[in-house]
Amino acid sequence: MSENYLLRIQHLSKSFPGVKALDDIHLDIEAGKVHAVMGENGAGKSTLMKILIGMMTPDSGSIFFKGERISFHSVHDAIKAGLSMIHQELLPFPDLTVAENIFMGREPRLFPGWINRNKLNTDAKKLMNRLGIPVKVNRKMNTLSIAEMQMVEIAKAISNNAALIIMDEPTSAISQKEVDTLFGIIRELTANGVAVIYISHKMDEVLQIADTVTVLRDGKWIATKAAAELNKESLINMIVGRSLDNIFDKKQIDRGEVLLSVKNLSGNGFKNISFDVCAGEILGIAGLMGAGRTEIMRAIFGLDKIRSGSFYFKGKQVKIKSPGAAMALGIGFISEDRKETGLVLSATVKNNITLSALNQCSNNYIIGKKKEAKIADDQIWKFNIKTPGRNQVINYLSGGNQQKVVLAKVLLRDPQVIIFDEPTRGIDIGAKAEIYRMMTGLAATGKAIIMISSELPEVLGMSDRILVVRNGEITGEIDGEGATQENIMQYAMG
Amino acid sequence: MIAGKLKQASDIISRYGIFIAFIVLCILLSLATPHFLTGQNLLIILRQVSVNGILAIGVTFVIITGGIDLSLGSVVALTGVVAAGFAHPGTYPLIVPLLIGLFTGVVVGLINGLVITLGRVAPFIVTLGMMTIARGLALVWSDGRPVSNLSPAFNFIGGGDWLYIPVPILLFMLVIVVSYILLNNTTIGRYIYAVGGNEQAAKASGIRVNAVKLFAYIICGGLAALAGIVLASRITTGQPNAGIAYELDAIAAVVIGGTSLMGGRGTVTGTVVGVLIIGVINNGLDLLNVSSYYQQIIKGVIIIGAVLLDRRNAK
Amino acid sequence: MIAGKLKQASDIISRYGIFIAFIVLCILLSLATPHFLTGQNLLIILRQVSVNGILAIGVTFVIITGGIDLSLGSVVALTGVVAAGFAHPGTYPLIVPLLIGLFTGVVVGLINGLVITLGRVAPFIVTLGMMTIARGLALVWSDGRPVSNLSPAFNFIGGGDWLYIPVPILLFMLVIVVSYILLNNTTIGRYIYAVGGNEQAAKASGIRVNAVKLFAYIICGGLAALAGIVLASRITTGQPNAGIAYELDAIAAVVIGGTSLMGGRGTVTGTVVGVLIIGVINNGLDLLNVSSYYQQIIKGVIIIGAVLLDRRNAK
Amino acid sequence: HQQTKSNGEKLPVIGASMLSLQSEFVVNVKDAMEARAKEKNVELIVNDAQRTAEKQVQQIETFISQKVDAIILNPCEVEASSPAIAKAKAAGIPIINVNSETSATPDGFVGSRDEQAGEIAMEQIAKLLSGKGNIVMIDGYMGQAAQIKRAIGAKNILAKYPDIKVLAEQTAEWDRAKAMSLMENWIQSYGNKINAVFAHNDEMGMGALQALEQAKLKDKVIVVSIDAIADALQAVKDGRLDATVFQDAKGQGAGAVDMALQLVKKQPVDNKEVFIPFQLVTKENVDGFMKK
Ligand SMILES: Nc1ncnc2c1ncn2[C@@H]1O[C@H](COP(=O)(O)OP(=O)(O)OP(=O)(O)O)[C@@H](O)[C@H]1O
Ligand SMILES: Nc1ncnc2c1ncn2[C@@H]1O[C@H](COP(=O)(O)OP(=O)(O)OP(=O)(O)O)[C@@H](O)[C@H]1O
Ligand SMILES: [Mg+2]
Ligand SMILES: [Mg+2]
Repeated sequence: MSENYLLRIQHLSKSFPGVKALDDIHLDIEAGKVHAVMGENGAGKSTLMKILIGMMTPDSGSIFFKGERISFHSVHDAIKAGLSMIHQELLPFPDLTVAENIFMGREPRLFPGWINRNKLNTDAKKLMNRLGIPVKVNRKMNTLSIAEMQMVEIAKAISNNAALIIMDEPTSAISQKEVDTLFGIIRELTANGVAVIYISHKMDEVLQIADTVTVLRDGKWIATKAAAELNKESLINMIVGRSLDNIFDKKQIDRGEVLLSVKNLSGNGFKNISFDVCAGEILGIAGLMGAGRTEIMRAIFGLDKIRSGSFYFKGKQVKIKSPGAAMALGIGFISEDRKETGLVLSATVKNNITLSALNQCSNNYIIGKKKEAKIADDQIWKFNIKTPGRNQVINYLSGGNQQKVVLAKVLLRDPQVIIFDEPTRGIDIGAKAEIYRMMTGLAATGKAIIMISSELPEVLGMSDRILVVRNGEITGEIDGEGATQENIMQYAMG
Repeated sequence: MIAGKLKQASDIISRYGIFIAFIVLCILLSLATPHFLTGQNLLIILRQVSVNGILAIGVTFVIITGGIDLSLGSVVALTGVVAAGFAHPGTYPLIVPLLIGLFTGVVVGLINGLVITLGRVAPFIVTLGMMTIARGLALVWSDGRPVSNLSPAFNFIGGGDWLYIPVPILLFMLVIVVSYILLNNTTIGRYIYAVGGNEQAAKASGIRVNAVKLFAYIICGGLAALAGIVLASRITTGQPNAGIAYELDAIAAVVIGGTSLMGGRGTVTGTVVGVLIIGVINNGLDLLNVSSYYQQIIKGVIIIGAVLLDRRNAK
Repeated sequence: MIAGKLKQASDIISRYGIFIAFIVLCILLSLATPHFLTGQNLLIILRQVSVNGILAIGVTFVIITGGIDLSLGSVVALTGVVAAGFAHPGTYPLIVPLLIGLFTGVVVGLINGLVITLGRVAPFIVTLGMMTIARGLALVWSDGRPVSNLSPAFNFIGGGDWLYIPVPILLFMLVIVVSYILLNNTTIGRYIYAVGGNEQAAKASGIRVNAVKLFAYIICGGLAALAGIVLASRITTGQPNAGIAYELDAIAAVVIGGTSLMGGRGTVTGTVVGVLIIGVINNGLDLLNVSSYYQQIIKGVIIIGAVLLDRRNAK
Repeated sequence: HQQTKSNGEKLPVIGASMLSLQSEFVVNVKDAMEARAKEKNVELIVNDAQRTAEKQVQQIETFISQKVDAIILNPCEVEASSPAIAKAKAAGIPIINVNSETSATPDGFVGSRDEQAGEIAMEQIAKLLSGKGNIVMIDGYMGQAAQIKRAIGAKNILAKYPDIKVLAEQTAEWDRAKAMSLMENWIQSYGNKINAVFAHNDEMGMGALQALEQAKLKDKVIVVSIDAIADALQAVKDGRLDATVFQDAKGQGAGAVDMALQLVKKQPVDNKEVFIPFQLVTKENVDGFMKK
């Protein structure tokens, strides 16, 4: 085996009931380099990584690390061998502190078995400072926002000085500011000879940070190229297998009546929020992590109580005390956090899709099974969700496909006002394009769309109007045309 | 994830796993004693399991929502003595003790549900408290003595036959069918699974989580009352100390049947199989006249063994 | 998200919530009867809670990992009769019954742990099975009769004083201190919380989840054995039918103390307060000569009430 | 909280720890004690040990710290309840056993020997079987004093009748429903081989009885049990239950209170060990017992 490769994967295959997740994959990783792995949702990226880190065992194939053949039986072995991984799904210990989360399994000790608390906390502080992550290390994990948790997970993966760090969509939950921080960290790591496997659906990021790019499709190896020879178009071409001319196919739709307006809304994490959104309009909402955008939308959807303020739907004042009330009015909410508020992971694809629209296939008491199945299949087809069937337990779908199920579920009710909170989080470029097309389509049919996003290109590309939120207050409103990254960031950072 | 994979694979096996365990058990017993596989004995087993069966199906609803009910046994006693108190010959028509008994159980379930949802107290502790409360009430109501001398009509519920089939069995069947439909073909049933699977998501889907939970606890209380009435009628007396530890057998049956105590997953059919397994063990060990001491050991081993065969309970 | 926020807030209140409940309870009792707040009575309460206390702390470990142990009561009986069997005067030195008793408990805990981790069977069902198995073993070992005529040395453990303090209390104190250190200052302690908080994440952090769970169940079994020995010594005999339903009081104490049955959260101090609350209720109601039927009702109400005051148990 | 007589002198306080106030017989004893305490004008504190010796020991400790004048103990266990007696004696408080014995000797005893109940019941069965036949035995909760002693009593008699064969012996934990199921199962495996049933208490006896009646076998099988609870007496009167064994709850309860008072008042107690014998109840003499 040639030594200049830190890691070699050969003829690796893995299948699940109904799916061949990996099919004769090979991959070579060099020390000190960033190797991006890309591919559509369900291509097999995470599965490949879980095999590397010892969470899954392959059906066949071989892995060589530092020249020796390895087969990890547990993550424990993998970590000892010098691998570490940022998982696509957050894996926090909710009731433990940030510091404890970071060093879980590798606590500094006074003597064997005895934790050195002071060192634990000071080390954690040092690390967070070095990485420039502004999160107090003695906070309980369950008080952090998703974005904050994500940064902690990054710090955790860095903290055990691994020779190879796998990053499975580390930026899907964070905004540009943190992305820059992360890239700083990656450059520092590679400079010290650490190899990084970087998984992302964001072209610009990949082109910016990667040395090599490997593309998978439906579990098969498609190509490996030097990032230098690639540009956005060719990259998209490799991934999707065809060219996507204009991802944001934004159409000009003239604004209709005001559908929803909010007056001086104050609540947990935000205060005196006022804005309108009209039929046919896409209202972008930008801001840094923890700005409180999600909280605002949760309140509008009746998930959280408000302290003061009032809602108007189609001009007349309404009370929104529960999600049920919001949905009855015709408001739909696509949550940023599919695991916590989006999906029932233990249930099937079908049951998730129809959960909030059972009235469409029942007399409100008895469910019409055939009708329900048809509705589910239609949605699966319409949103082209990769699943063995409508009765697959959703837990086993790839991250991106889970996100698609959330969309299918919410849109099934045909809401008038649709709130998209980070709608394309973890979604592949092809699906993204579909979702954008869907949004414009919805707008064209006179729906009002509110889109929270931490991806500035997306905000700029899709919005007719942009509100910028900074710690719980609207600090600026920009018209779609006039908007630039710069003026958005100005309002966002102040 | 690896767990996930195994789980999925096993989900397929498991759809049959516990049935297999049950069949194996029956075959072994038929080989061990000629008295097991007789029509009469099977009928007797069914009659013996009907009380635990009704309880187990009731608590299945609660467990799917992610809760638990430890007050079952005491509620059996309470509703038994209360109903019996109105069932003396020549006092009230049969319907009165039945309605009052069921009502008592429903009220207990309602209280459990309210404290759990509005009070936001762990179901385990609420129903544990209710366990001693209901027991106390049963003792107060009956002054610590059995309530006996009950009308023939009342005793018919637990002791009588209808078309050659014992009434308890018919009631058990009825409960099975209704519950099956409730959980599989109705919206409320779907909501029960959703609430147990992910409360947050259920809420965000516009489901009235508290109402759903209340419903589950009320069903559970009502069925516990039915079981209490059947038992009192079967032993022709309301016993304030009846049903001690019945909740454990009921919950065991549910878990053996593959319902996850984490909530979100579970089936009526599974519970029924669980109930039958426990019933067959008790019956078989008596038929074989295994000494009481060893009976307990064997029973425990078989229960664990049966579940080992069934991967649904993998955590 | 916001739920998280609320949780944080309540975590702060709750750190005191259950203590407040406890203080209130004590004040009420002192006003109700002059016999409550006497040094002698407080000592009696401590001695009375020591058995349940040791059990409760043991099961705290298991519950934090997200498990449960229903076999406690039976293990108390089993280890009691086994130890007693080696504690007849003039047979073996004191150390022998102690070690054999503890060893028995550890083995039971080990078996529970192995079936739960390797067999991947729900803890509820495994320990429920073990509950009847251990009870059966206790009956077999003792041939269904109390094992009496024990050496004075053995009876000292449960009945004797050391520096004017009853030995059971001293043992309880020791268990508290050691467990507190284990859970708060050692890595294994952290891992116990981690496994209960998020098993997937624990695996992903390279923690040997199964080993951690095994450890918890072994501790629990060992402490159950200690409790069994103390009890047998206190009543100067090994009772095969001792400890019935003790697990419920122990688990109740843990939950009252704010440990979540979902795992990942809980403290030794909380459990101790829970144990004291239950002990004080039992003692107080006896002092007030409340009729035993009403005692059960009141006890249930107080337990639920105490937890209502404590928001940690909010689900 | 102690009441006082008009002349200001304190009423004597008696603490009683009862085996289980969920058992009808024990409740009857308790009622008798309360009635007598009322007429003798003493304060009676009744605790329920719920069949756990540890609880019982705790309750005695509590009585001691309450400084009651006398203690009545209705023991859960022969050995396990004994420490309670030692503690009371150490505290100089007179303690009396009611209903059953402990290994430690109390200051007084009013009750009966459970072995005798087993003996009487089994004698009756032997008589009705005229010394020959197959029987099954339904035991109380395994390991509890009453279960052990009643079994011993029964076996003492069986030793005298080699022709009486015990087909099976199981516990039904004092529970009527459990006994009923057990009997149903036995009918399956032994059918009409069974000639007689001995149950450790009437609850279980009634359960067996009902199972036999449902199987239309009662006329072929003899059922005898112990305690003479209301149901059982009625059943004997109706000729369904062949016999039960009466023990005198009233006599025991009242007697215990009397003896306790004598000890409190330091009056001489002529007989510190009052044995109130069990009596066989059959169709012939049942009416006499139904009044009691
Ligand atoms: N535990 C599992 N059980 C069954 N099928 C699984 C499991 N894990 C993944 N799969 C399937 O394997 C395929 C690959 O999944 P994987 O998560 O690796 O895709 P991915 O490339 O990471 O997609 P995404 O970009 O959306 O994260 C998908 O079809 C998924 O449904
Ligand atoms: N579970 C939680 N518990 C307590 N505070 C929280 C929680 N989730 C979020 N917060 C706080 O609320 C504020 C807003 O959270 P969040 O990061 O979701 O806002 P956001 O604008 O939606 O950011 P994002 O870009 O992630 O959507 C932040 O200060 C965060 O720390
Ligand atoms: Mg992935
Ligand atoms: Mg957000």
